[in-house]
Amino acid sequence: MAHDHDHDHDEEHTHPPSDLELRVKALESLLVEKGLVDPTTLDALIDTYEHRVGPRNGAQVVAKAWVDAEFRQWLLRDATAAVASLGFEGRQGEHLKVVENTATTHNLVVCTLCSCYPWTVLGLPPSWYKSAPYRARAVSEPRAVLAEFGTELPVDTSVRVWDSTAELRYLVLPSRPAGTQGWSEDQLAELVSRNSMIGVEPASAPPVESSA
Amino acid sequence: MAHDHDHDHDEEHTHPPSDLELRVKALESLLVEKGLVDPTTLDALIDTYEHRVGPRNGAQVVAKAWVDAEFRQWLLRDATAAVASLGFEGRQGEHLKVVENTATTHNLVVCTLCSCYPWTVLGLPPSWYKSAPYRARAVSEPRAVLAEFGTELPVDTSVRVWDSTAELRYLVLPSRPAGTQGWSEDQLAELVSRNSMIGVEPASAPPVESSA
Amino acid sequence: MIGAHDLGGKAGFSSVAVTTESSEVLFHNEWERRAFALTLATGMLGQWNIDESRHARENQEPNRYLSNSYYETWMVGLQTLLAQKGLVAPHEIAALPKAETLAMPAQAKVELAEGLSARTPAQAAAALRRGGPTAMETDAVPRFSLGERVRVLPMTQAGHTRAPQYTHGASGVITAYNGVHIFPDANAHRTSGADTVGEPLYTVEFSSVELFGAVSQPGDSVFVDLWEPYLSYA
Amino acid sequence: MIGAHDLGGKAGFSSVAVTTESSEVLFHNEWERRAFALTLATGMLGQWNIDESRHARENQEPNRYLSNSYYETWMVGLQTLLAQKGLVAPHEIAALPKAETLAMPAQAKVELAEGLSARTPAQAAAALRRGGPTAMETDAVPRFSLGERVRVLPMTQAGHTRAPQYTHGASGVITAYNGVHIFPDANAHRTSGADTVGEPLYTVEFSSVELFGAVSQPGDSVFVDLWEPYLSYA
Repeated sequence: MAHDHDHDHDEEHTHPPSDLELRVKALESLLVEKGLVDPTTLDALIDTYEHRVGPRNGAQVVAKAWVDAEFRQWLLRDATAAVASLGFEGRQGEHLKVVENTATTHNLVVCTLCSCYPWTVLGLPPSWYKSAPYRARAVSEPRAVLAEFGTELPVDTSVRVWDSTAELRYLVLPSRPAGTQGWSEDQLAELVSRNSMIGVEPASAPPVESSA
Repeated sequence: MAHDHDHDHDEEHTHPPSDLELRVKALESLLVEKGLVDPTTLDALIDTYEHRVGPRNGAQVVAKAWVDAEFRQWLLRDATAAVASLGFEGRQGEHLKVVENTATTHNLVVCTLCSCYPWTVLGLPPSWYKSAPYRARAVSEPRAVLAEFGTELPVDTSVRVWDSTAELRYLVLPSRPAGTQGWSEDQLAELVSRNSMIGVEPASAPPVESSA
Repeated sequence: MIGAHDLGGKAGFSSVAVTTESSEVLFHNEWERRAFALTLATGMLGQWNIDESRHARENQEPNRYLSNSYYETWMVGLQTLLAQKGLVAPHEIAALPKAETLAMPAQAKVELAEGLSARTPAQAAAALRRGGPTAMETDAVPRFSLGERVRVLPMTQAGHTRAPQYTHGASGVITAYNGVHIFPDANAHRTSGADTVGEPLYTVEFSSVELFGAVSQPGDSVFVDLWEPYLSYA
Repeated sequence: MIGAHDLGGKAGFSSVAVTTESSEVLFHNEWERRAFALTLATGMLGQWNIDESRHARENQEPNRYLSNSYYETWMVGLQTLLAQKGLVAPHEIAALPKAETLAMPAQAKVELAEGLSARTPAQAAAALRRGGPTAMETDAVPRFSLGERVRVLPMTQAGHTRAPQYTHGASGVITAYNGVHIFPDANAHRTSGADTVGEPLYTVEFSSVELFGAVSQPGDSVFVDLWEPYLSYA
């Protein structure tokens, strides 16, 4: 009651105090001055993760697994190699594991200790993935967390939560939506949301077509 | 860096925001108005624990145990009854245990989960006893905590930490200081600090007498 | 529940702000005195027990629990209980100056129990003297014996509990049997009219080295009071 | 160390602030972009490893860890490492606008390693593509077998660890052996020149009911990647 508790911990700051901005700028200047950091490298790193590496990579992987049984087997056996064959590899994807949803199991990924996440296929994690509520509750009450995403599982579906405590990085292979027979990989990839590859949602249903 | 982190968590607020003061006053008024609380009772409760019940009670118990072997045995066997015989009983002293320091063991009391403390013999706990650093560290690094109180134990003395997780309340019986032969209970009680009965310090040494 | 209150063995804290008996005050401000007394006085109305009271204080967002000063947390607990037990209506709490958000049950409404009234100073003094013993007279036979090695169940309970997390899964030796005491895990979540549940209460000695590793000195130990449902054979 | 970062199963948190892919931004402010990139770019200088980096973020006072936003904690970690490794002098950190207190070793002094210089964009891209695999080639024989039941040691480590506290003392079944990986508990506290320590890494399946009790549904489970030194035979 004495303190200002309106600081929202689930979302990151949208209005950071200017002293924080100033401090980061000053630190950057200091490191540039020392020759330890090249500002154009910073720009390139930001561009990479803001515009180039993101969940569309993972969606391609998932769509291919849906149409190509051999690739799917490879993915489940050695995800790092299978994913590298599509050109996605490197930092925070050195040791990939793909876990597959089935008729009776649903997978959910979390990092309770920090924010480990498969960057090569999903890019940087969303704020909620890094938040204390998700990290605390995903292991102890995954069904309540799923419900907050609008995902209600049948009682006979068991939930498998994967806590990324080591350098293995987990990607969920969601179930292929019904009514997508004959779709191309590109069409299918459109149905694969980032949230479905973390496991908090299923892949999207195809849009309802108006009958001709 | 963005927030005001100068809030001191080890000590309680010395300058509370006035809204907190106002709120407590308003709550008291509301409860008085409803007939649930009598302000003179509040005054009496404060007076009791600010002026009447405190560590001088425990010091009497300890001093008596130092001079009266039978009382000491009773105290170690059934502290609740032995302490009640001196007139100290009731709230937060319903189930007392006394743990005795010896030549080879040193006892330390903490409540890691809240702030349980033997009120009947020690009154209300000091701020540091209720603080997160003490509660966190007393169990995992008791010797480092003792050193912060200036207490260095011999290596061959083992430390016994008592975590007050139930309604048992622990009082440490410190060792009687050397050089106090023939002292009265009242004289001895002067050497028994509150901290010595929590176990963070030994009982005080007698003042050095100038030789005649 | 394992909340921020479960502090034993947690890392990252600073040194202890040491004070001696003579250099300190019990209350730093008048509001702390009143908060303390209000908590005791309303507790004497008998509308909640000590485990409900503890749970109301502990069940805060962790960052708030760690930021609040001691008596602020008492006030959070008191307001929660007053609302939960229907002694104060949510709108009355909300109307207090600078109201903070409390987890108040929507169904709370004021229906003061028949004859519920403020305790007088004399009644309060008698209540203090009486205290609230938790030992229960039963003919329960304790499952574990003195000297027996037991293991604390590693389970993280959803509700109130008094098994600190640093003991979860650890094994220790029973050094005392303290009789049957009211079981907090049940007592904190009593439904009206339910019988009080008692369970055998033991004191268990753990090797500090087993709990905290090589930073501890061999021979040092930690004693924890634990109820029978927390324990299994080692 | 069990700090405030060890959040699994902790109680008192609110609901998840759900967002979909299209409704969010990765960085809320320009300073978050720069903090992110500064962390990556300085990490590529090779002066610290990922476990040292995690430890520098986690080793904060718990209330600060829980109050900081995500990239604030990254900045705390970065500044700590820059000072610890002597890339920046304490007085230079202190001179930054609105300096906050960091746990900076007093002995930190700037002695830039020979030839240490900023990575170019091309070098950075190559470093990202290379990543930092932690698997090690060894002929170590894993102690536990697939399907074997193991128990996580209940010990609270003083240093960095990746055994989350909710698994302490719990028993589970080995479902995968992932080879030998760099052991974080050793790697976070490397002294210069020490060999990298690897340990067998397993994936262990725990019954959710065993971990969290009756709030969990039978059949649900939690999989955790755990190194051999965390485990014993059940």
